[in-house]
Amino acid sequence: MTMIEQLPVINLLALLAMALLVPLLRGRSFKTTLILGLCVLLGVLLSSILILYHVHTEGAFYYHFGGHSPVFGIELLINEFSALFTMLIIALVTLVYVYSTGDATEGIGENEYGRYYILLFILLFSMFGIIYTNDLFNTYVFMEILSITTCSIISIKRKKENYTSAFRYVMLNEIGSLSYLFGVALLYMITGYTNIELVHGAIQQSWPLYSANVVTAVAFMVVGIGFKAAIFPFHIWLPDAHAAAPNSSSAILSAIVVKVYLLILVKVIYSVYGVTIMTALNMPLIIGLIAAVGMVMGSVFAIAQKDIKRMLGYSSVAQIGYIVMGISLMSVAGLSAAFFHIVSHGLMKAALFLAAGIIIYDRKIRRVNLFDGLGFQFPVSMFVFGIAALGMIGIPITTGFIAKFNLAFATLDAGRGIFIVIIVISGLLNALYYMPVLISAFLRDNPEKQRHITFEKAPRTMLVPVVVLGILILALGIYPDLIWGLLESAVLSLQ
Amino acid sequence: MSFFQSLLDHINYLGAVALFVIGLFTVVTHGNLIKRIMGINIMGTGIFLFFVAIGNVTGGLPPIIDPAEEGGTFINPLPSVLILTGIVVVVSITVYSLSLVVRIYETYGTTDQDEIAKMIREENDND
Amino acid sequence: MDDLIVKTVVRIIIPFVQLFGIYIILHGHVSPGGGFAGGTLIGTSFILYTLVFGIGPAKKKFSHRMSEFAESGGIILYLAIGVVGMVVAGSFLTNAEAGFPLGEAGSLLSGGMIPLLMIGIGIKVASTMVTLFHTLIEEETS
Amino acid sequence: MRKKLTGFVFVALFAILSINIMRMPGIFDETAPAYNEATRHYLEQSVEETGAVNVIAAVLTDYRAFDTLGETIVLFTAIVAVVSILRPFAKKKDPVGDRNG
Repeated sequence: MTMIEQLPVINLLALLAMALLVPLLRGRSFKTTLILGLCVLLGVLLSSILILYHVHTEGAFYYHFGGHSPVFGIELLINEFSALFTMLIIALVTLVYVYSTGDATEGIGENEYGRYYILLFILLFSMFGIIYTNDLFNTYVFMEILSITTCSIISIKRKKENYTSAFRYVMLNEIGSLSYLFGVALLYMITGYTNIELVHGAIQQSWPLYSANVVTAVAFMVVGIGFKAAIFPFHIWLPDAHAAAPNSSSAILSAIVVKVYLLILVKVIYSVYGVTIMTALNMPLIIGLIAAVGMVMGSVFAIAQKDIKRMLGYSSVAQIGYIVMGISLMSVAGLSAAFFHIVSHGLMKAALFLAAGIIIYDRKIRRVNLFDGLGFQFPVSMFVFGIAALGMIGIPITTGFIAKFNLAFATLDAGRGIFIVIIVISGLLNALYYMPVLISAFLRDNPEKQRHITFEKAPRTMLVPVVVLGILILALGIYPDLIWGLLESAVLSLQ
Repeated sequence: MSFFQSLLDHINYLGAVALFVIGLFTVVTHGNLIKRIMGINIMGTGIFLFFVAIGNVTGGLPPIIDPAEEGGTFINPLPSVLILTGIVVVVSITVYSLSLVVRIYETYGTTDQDEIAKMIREENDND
Repeated sequence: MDDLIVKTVVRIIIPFVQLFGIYIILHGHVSPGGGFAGGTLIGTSFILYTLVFGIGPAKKKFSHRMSEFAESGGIILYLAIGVVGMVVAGSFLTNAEAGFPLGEAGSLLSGGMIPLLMIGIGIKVASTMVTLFHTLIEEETS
Repeated sequence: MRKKLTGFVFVALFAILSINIMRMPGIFDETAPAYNEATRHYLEQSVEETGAVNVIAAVLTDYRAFDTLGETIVLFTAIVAVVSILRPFAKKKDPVGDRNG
């Protein structure tokens, strides 16, 4: 076992050790905990890049726990797919972490800071575990850690509606997890394995014999992950949950945690069942319809929202519909379009939430119609908010346009041209609720009738990540080949 | 005759699925928060019964292998291990949601969801 | 609940409950039971003590500081054993190749790292139950 | 009326599930599909490989020890979550400088 192959577990241990260290660092000032946390995050980012480079050159490798063979032990599979997405997640979380030093602790009690960062590091640990592991039951355990940490981040602020939205989130999330576990049980019944590749191998021959098991398992797993990833009919908890959470954590929840569940959906559909079984059960059409309905209805609900964070929550539901549409096309082009949209939506949604967070942090306003003339008082954050909003609509030079463009092409190749109409409609609906915010922010004048630009006085640690996100959105929009090659190889490594 | 025989064979699974559906019904339809937590526990128990029923071997002994004597049929140990993990998960989810109910009761004075929804609607109207 | 009979009976049986819990944890790899079951037993004995003698004296028996230490202690013990396996035998959580003495099967000192992990789990489960119970109880009184 | 409707939906769900369950393999002996070489390995080799007589303890803490690590972390998260909700303010008894919660 060379040193590089130990890195994934070292990543997991580093994140876990940091989470355990925070309560023990109680004596020293809080600054040292923050700086130590940043070092751990940068270290994990560096090692993720190293793993990605190693996997890109030497190919995927396995990590068997306890030296046992995968038949009766647990193993991690580090291929292009898992290396790439762990690197992207840690990069985005580091950006949001730098932002959160200023804002996450707003609205939380004096001695809460430590608890927020314990939960943040355990959240990261479970996301890494979900993407690395090659075992279905292990994914369930990490999913549970992810849902408990997400719920407690949502309910950490001492506000009334936090508790009710967190409670509804726990209930629906639990239904999702237990349905996923029911699917795993059904697969275990006919194969005897919980290892993803072994289950895949065993199912290929035996599924006509036990078709009842496979059909029920597919249904329960897709519905279970649908609950957790807030795919349209099961999204009820998302807007309240993301509105209640602190600003920086709603960025993490909306931009990253929801995507991790979609990555599980991709792993389940492509690695566990495989394209042949899914097309035989004509699941792609069903998932495609669910996605199409989600794309349209998500945007329709977003239009009616008054609170800016709930509006962003509903727009997340619509964008998840795009990604699920890409996944349902069962083609390399479709999946790489879905992966590109995962990355671009992650950047855009994080930028939107962080930019809105600066305004909420400073002005304590959340109503959409009170955004008049803020462009002059918050030029930097409103400008980045504008770029990200244009990206969501799909204006050419942003990464959103590239994502929608590729998705449209992929639907054409897959022979489902009519979904392009849905993509266009959804794009227009996005414009319907993002444009008013931009117009009122830049064109109408604010209560103080201020026309000259005065820079907002938000701390630099909050402004720098927002600007970096804005630059990334434009960079990926103009030159998408930056990560397109990596995404393609990630898709091929899944087959 | 063969239908009753297969019914008898599948009775464990049917019981597990019945528990799962009853738990789902309780979570979805009941307004009282505590009843919903109980529904989640019933669902969890249903799935764990299903898992253990998979590993059952008729006439199988618990897998404590005495190195002296050979042979003996044992049940499949893996589902029981997965259940040990699953039970702890459902316990921690229940504790978390109970502490949420304590806080909700403290702020709203009731654990009935419809009354809470009414209170929230009143607050939204006047602010 | 300050009834004298209950107090004396509880004061007598709690040590035996805890002893039985420790027995279950230590014999986890030889007889049914193990870290989870034994930890629950010990946790219940503390909860029984809190119920009968109230939260004040119970806090002295199982103070906030000690519960904090027990929680992270359980996990740190678990991770330490895993890292030993990683350093010695190259993969996380290895048992036999990592030099843990397997001993003679069936005896108390057999099983390499398994009893150590069971003790780690036992501490964790016991301290979790007690801390959660104290948090819920404290909530009413504060 | 709504109650009857949802009741009917769940009865229908149970009917569909039980029909599917009846078509699933109901074999409870060594020939069951779930009783494969992994189970045989656990039952036969686990005593030599791990030295533990109780196979479930061997599987729990040796073959699938990573699951149990995830388990202890679920417990740790549950404590942090409950404490973050129910112990909001620094208690008089606790040291006031308790900044890390």
